[in-house]
Amino acid sequence: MSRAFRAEIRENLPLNRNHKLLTLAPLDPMSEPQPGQFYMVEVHEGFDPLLKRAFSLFRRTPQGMQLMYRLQGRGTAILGNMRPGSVINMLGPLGRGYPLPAAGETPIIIAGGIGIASVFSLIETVPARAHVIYGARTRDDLFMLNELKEISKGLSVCTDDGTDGQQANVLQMLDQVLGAHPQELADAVVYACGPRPMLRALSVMTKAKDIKAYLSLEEHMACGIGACLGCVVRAKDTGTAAEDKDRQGTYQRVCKEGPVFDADGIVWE
Amino acid sequence: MSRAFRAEIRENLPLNRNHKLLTLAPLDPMSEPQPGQFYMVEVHEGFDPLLKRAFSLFRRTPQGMQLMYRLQGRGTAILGNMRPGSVINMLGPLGRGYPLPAAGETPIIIAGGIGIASVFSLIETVPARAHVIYGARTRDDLFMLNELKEISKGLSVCTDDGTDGQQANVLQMLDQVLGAHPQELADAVVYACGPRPMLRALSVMTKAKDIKAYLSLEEHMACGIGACLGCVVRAKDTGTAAEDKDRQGTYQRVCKEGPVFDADGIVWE
Amino acid sequence: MNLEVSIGGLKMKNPVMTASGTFGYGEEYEEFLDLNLLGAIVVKGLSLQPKEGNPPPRVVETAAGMLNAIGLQNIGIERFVSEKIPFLRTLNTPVIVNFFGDSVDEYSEAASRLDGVEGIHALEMNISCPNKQAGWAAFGTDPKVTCEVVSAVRKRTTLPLIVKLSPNVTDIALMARVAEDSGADALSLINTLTGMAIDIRTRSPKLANIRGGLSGPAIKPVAVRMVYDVFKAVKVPLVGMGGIMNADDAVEFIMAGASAVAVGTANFINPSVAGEIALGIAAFMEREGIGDIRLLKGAAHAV
Amino acid sequence: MNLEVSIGGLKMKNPVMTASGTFGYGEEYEEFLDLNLLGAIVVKGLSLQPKEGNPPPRVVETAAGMLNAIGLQNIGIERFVSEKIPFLRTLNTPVIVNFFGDSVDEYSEAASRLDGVEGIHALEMNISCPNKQAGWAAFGTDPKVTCEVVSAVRKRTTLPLIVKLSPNVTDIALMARVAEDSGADALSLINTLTGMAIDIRTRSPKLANIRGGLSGPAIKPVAVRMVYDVFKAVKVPLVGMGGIMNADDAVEFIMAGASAVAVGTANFINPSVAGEIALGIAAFMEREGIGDIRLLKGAAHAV
Ligand SMILES: Cc1cc2nc3c(=O)[nH]c(=O)nc-3n(C[C@H](O)[C@H](O)[C@H](O)COP(=O)(O)OP(=O)(O)OC[C@H]3O[C@@H](n4cnc5c(N)ncnc54)[C@H](O)[C@@H]3O)c2cc1C
Ligand SMILES: Cc1cc2nc3c(=O)[nH]c(=O)nc-3n(C[C@H](O)[C@H](O)[C@H](O)COP(=O)(O)OP(=O)(O)OC[C@H]3O[C@@H](n4cnc5c(N)ncnc54)[C@H](O)[C@@H]3O)c2cc1C
Ligand SMILES: Cc1cc2nc3c(=O)[nH]c(=O)nc-3n(C[C@H](O)[C@H](O)[C@H](O)COP(=O)(O)O)c2cc1C
Ligand SMILES: Cc1cc2nc3c(=O)[nH]c(=O)nc-3n(C[C@H](O)[C@H](O)[C@H](O)COP(=O)(O)O)c2cc1C
Ligand code: FES
Ligand code: FES
Repeated sequence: MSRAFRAEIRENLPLNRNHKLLTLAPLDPMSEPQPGQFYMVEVHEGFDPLLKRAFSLFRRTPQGMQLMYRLQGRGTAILGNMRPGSVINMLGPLGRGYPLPAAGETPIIIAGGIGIASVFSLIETVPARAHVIYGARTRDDLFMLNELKEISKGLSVCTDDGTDGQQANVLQMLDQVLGAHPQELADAVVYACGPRPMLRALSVMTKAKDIKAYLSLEEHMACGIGACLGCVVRAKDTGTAAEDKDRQGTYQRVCKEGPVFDADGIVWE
Repeated sequence: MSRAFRAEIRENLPLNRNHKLLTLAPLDPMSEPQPGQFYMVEVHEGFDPLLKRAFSLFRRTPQGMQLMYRLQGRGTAILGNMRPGSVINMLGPLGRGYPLPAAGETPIIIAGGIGIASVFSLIETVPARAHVIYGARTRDDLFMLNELKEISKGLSVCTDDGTDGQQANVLQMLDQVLGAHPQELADAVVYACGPRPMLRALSVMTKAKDIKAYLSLEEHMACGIGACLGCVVRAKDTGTAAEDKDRQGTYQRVCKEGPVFDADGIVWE
Repeated sequence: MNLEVSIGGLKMKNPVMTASGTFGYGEEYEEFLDLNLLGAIVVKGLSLQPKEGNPPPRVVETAAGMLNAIGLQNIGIERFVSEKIPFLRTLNTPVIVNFFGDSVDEYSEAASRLDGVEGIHALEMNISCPNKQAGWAAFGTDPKVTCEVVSAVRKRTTLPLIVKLSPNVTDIALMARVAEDSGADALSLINTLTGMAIDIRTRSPKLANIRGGLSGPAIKPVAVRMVYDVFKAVKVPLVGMGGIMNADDAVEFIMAGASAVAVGTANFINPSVAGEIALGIAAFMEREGIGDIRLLKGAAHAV
Repeated sequence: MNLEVSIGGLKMKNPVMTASGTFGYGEEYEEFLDLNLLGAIVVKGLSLQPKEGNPPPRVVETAAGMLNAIGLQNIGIERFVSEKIPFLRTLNTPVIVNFFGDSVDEYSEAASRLDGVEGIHALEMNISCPNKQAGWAAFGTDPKVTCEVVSAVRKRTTLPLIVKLSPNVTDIALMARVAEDSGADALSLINTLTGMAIDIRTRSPKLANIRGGLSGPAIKPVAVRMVYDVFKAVKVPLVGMGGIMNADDAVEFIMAGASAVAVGTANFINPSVAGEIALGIAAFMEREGIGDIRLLKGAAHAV
């Protein structure tokens, strides 16, 4: 089955001034996605904008699937104006999602801002097992809090401006969570999606504490299917460890070997 | 008052499989248009398609104005998909419209196909005075026949396939009209808009019969306001007749000196 | 906040000019914007004698761009001076006359004819046009010819002389240095890329002239790159252009190294845009807390 | 209806190839189209040794186009032969290997290493890459260097040799003649136009490599013009590319003079497109009642 398919927009719901939730019904057979995988979505009528845009699977619904997106630039502005009934070309599910936690492991799942779009379905996959840490600039940028509470073991919320949860960042929250549950520390697995500085700091912290961590990265993409070599990050791939002289890593494709990488292998440049 | 304005789409009504009628309400002050003038209409979201498209004023309505258009290529396809409530950027009214017939003159107004969009408001301007000749490929491509009957002195319809009116072309119809009303021949003024071969043949015929004729021409346009020199046709402009050696004409801008030209002055290349 | 720039001796209240051939003789745009908002007006390219230009079709839309083969139609210097200058002199915006010839002599004569006309503040020399004496290859593609024609013109005018480079060359930095060494006070770039389009139904070129010049957003990356490369190569100020559609694009050219920018094809899409861009650059500086536009010039070279 | 074409001795069932660097090693697209629909598969450019390529960001979207600065990342000829050829040999579509080097010697050795590998049907030589020995100017921008490197490669391979021209030159017809005279069996054009983009918030180039190659619909008019000009200048068959998005675009290149076409950036927008274009060309010929694709070749020159 080809991962190229068309989908019809069912709903394009505003969540706040610059976030929307898109509900899509595939018109062609579609492969089952894994948490952390993503789609490439066409956003043009003419040839400008030209490239498809990458969006994580937010969640699977009985009718199809949902993407949650932030109005960022030209492509998402066009997507934001699309109405139910419109048909768009998509590719996916693409990339490698989050490796699921083993039976004895305790997932700590961290979302910064729109990063929630990537981890939500992972949280759903391990119901009532995950410690969820969710940070955003401000209260208005936090979505689905009720749902998150229901499906997680514990939800810790923080905002930069203190308008909801604690006035803290997700790293401070992670410290708290780990402090509050020391017995789980040994078996903790961190999963995270969010801005690059947050992920980078998380990788330093988890390495220092020797905690396994999987991070979902972003890079500009052209093809989304591993053909253009446009979306690389320097990381160590278990598959090519032999070439990995001096722990320098090699260029791995975010769209193929990623978007989820073992934090330990990422070489931040 | 600048001729740049925004207009809101009120209705975008399908007329048949490939023709639509667009009703627009200007959101900015708009100059009063003359029959035969046209507008430049923006049809993009990104930069592709890039250029505005030219459409004649079809008719003025109490709420605003109407354009009648044929689905031709990429720009009109995008326009065709626009919905009421959308706001588009426009320029106009542009160019020189039809010089109105003098009191004693008999207007013979000829439309080939979508050319009706250009002459309809002219017919309205001389109610019950014009002999209207309206030709199209087939019955389905004839629009507003009832309205035309009401506002003209006489309506002669022809189609290439004989599905409505006579199976004839507009030149043959003009011959008939002139034959049927010989007394008016001397004071006849022909106005026409339609495909280039039709206009060219009309110019030959009216010249041979020494009948005054005004033809509305089309050329590809970039600016619509006389700045780019992209839309020229070779013609004699009364204003620059001095330079007009050997009756060769000079390049005149369809968007500025036209779109309506004296048939006698056009040099068909 | 200081938006003033100086281009080879010409002072402008802000860096926004119009690109030759896209703004007529200025008057066409009067109803769409306050022409005094502009840093300078560059008029349609002029030659000694009026030129009729190419047969139609002359313009073709392409993806995010357009091809034009106007063929340098213009009313000639005499009519320009008598018919167009009087209006332009009512503005307090400097006027830059773009000109060309089909031989070195014609260039020189045109320059000397334009020199000293009141109401003309600078000259922009278009060297992308064909050289009659050299088998119609463009003046701006052979360093020797460029040197010859620019030097000849330099001798005949005391006005600030901007040489407008052709992008259809292997080494734009080399051509820029040649123009600078030959006496240019400033350089403008880029002119259009040579292109064409074919109508597959009629199986023939869409432009009557077969080839035309590609302009618009499609070419912006090429233009920005050339401004960036030329900025490293010469000392004279640069006027950047090619696909500028809004203030952000203009700022991009300035960061690449342009002292001023010219708005071209965008005038066709939105005839008020040149004024909006002048205001937009000021708004950008306001937002970013930049007091002087010159602080942005070449900023992308810092890294 | 005959769609078969021959490119410098390589027979193809139809004129549609993939453009190097946009189709991976072929296998990436297997799920999206029937690879046997294609006239030929051109793989990502290879060098003797694996190459790591440039740091990210490597791609930037531009108006109707994109810039890439992949930096020729590839797995090297050895791994290609051992890991990728086995899959490609299961197809009944010929495989063209695009290759490059950073010196004349590297080019020659790469060519000789590729010569005679079963499953490789032709070579495409990318001369748009920088020459270590000549201050990193591209091999394809100086006629002397082009002659030297193509002649050297010609001696080391008996496979059909396609030389891929750089568009960043003053006179593409001249470069084409040089490549032909140096032994090319066919020419492909165009490679990407050099461009760049600047992020005005960070005031720095968007690509880590600063400059990149512009591709996509934006460049089609330049590409069609170059194919048209080169068709007049040489006798060898041409492979046209640059912004082909659909069958109409492909036909446009054929009418300009291309014997075959390559689909590049379009593969990223629609990964099934190359097959659709092959079918679309046949549908066009059907509609227009053309029995042999060769009748369309250069049709736009008739006028
Ligand atoms: C694997 C992956 C998953 C993603 N999931 C989501 C999601 O679920 N929800 C969401 O809101 N966003 C997500 N993003 C980011 C999203 O792709 C960008 O916000 C979007 O491409 C912006 O497009 P634009 O045209 O609005 O912005 P513009 O800035 O106009 O885009 C210009 C170009 O830059 C690219 N670009 C811009 N920002 C990014 C970015 N952060 N990452 C990659 N490319 C970018 C665009 O794709 C486009 O090619 C994801 C990105 C990746 C790589
Ligand atoms: C003064 C004037 C008045 C017009 N009035 C009407 C009208 O009332 N109703 C109507 O349906 N059509 C009218 N046309 C024709 C209309 O402009 C074209 O059908 C339209 O531009 C096609 O755009 P497209 O993107 O759908 O086609 P495409 O073929 O994709 O357009 C490609 C390019 O060619 C140009 N183009 C294509 N056909 C024409 C044409 N016939 N004339 C000028 N440029 C063209 C487009 O503007 C665009 O720049 C008029 C044209 C002119 C010059
Ligand atoms: C219709 C048209 C006419 C032009 N005429 C001239 C001209 O007479 N002289 C000149 O130097 N450049 C001329 N140009 C080139 C522009 O001044 C400018 O260099 C080019 O279009 C790139 O800028 P843009 O992409 O913003 O349009 C013309 C461009 C267009 C589109
Ligand atoms: C991401 C990317 C990578 C490319 N890599 C190569 C390459 O390795 N070798 C080469 O000769 N051309 C390479 N090219 C150029 C293309 O093969 C082609 O010549 C160019 O993109 C123009 O065609 P298009 O507009 O259809 O993409 C690459 C282009 C892109 C976009
Ligand atoms: S986006 Fe093309 S390889 Fe990842
Ligand atoms: S369209 Fe620009 S002068 Fe007429």
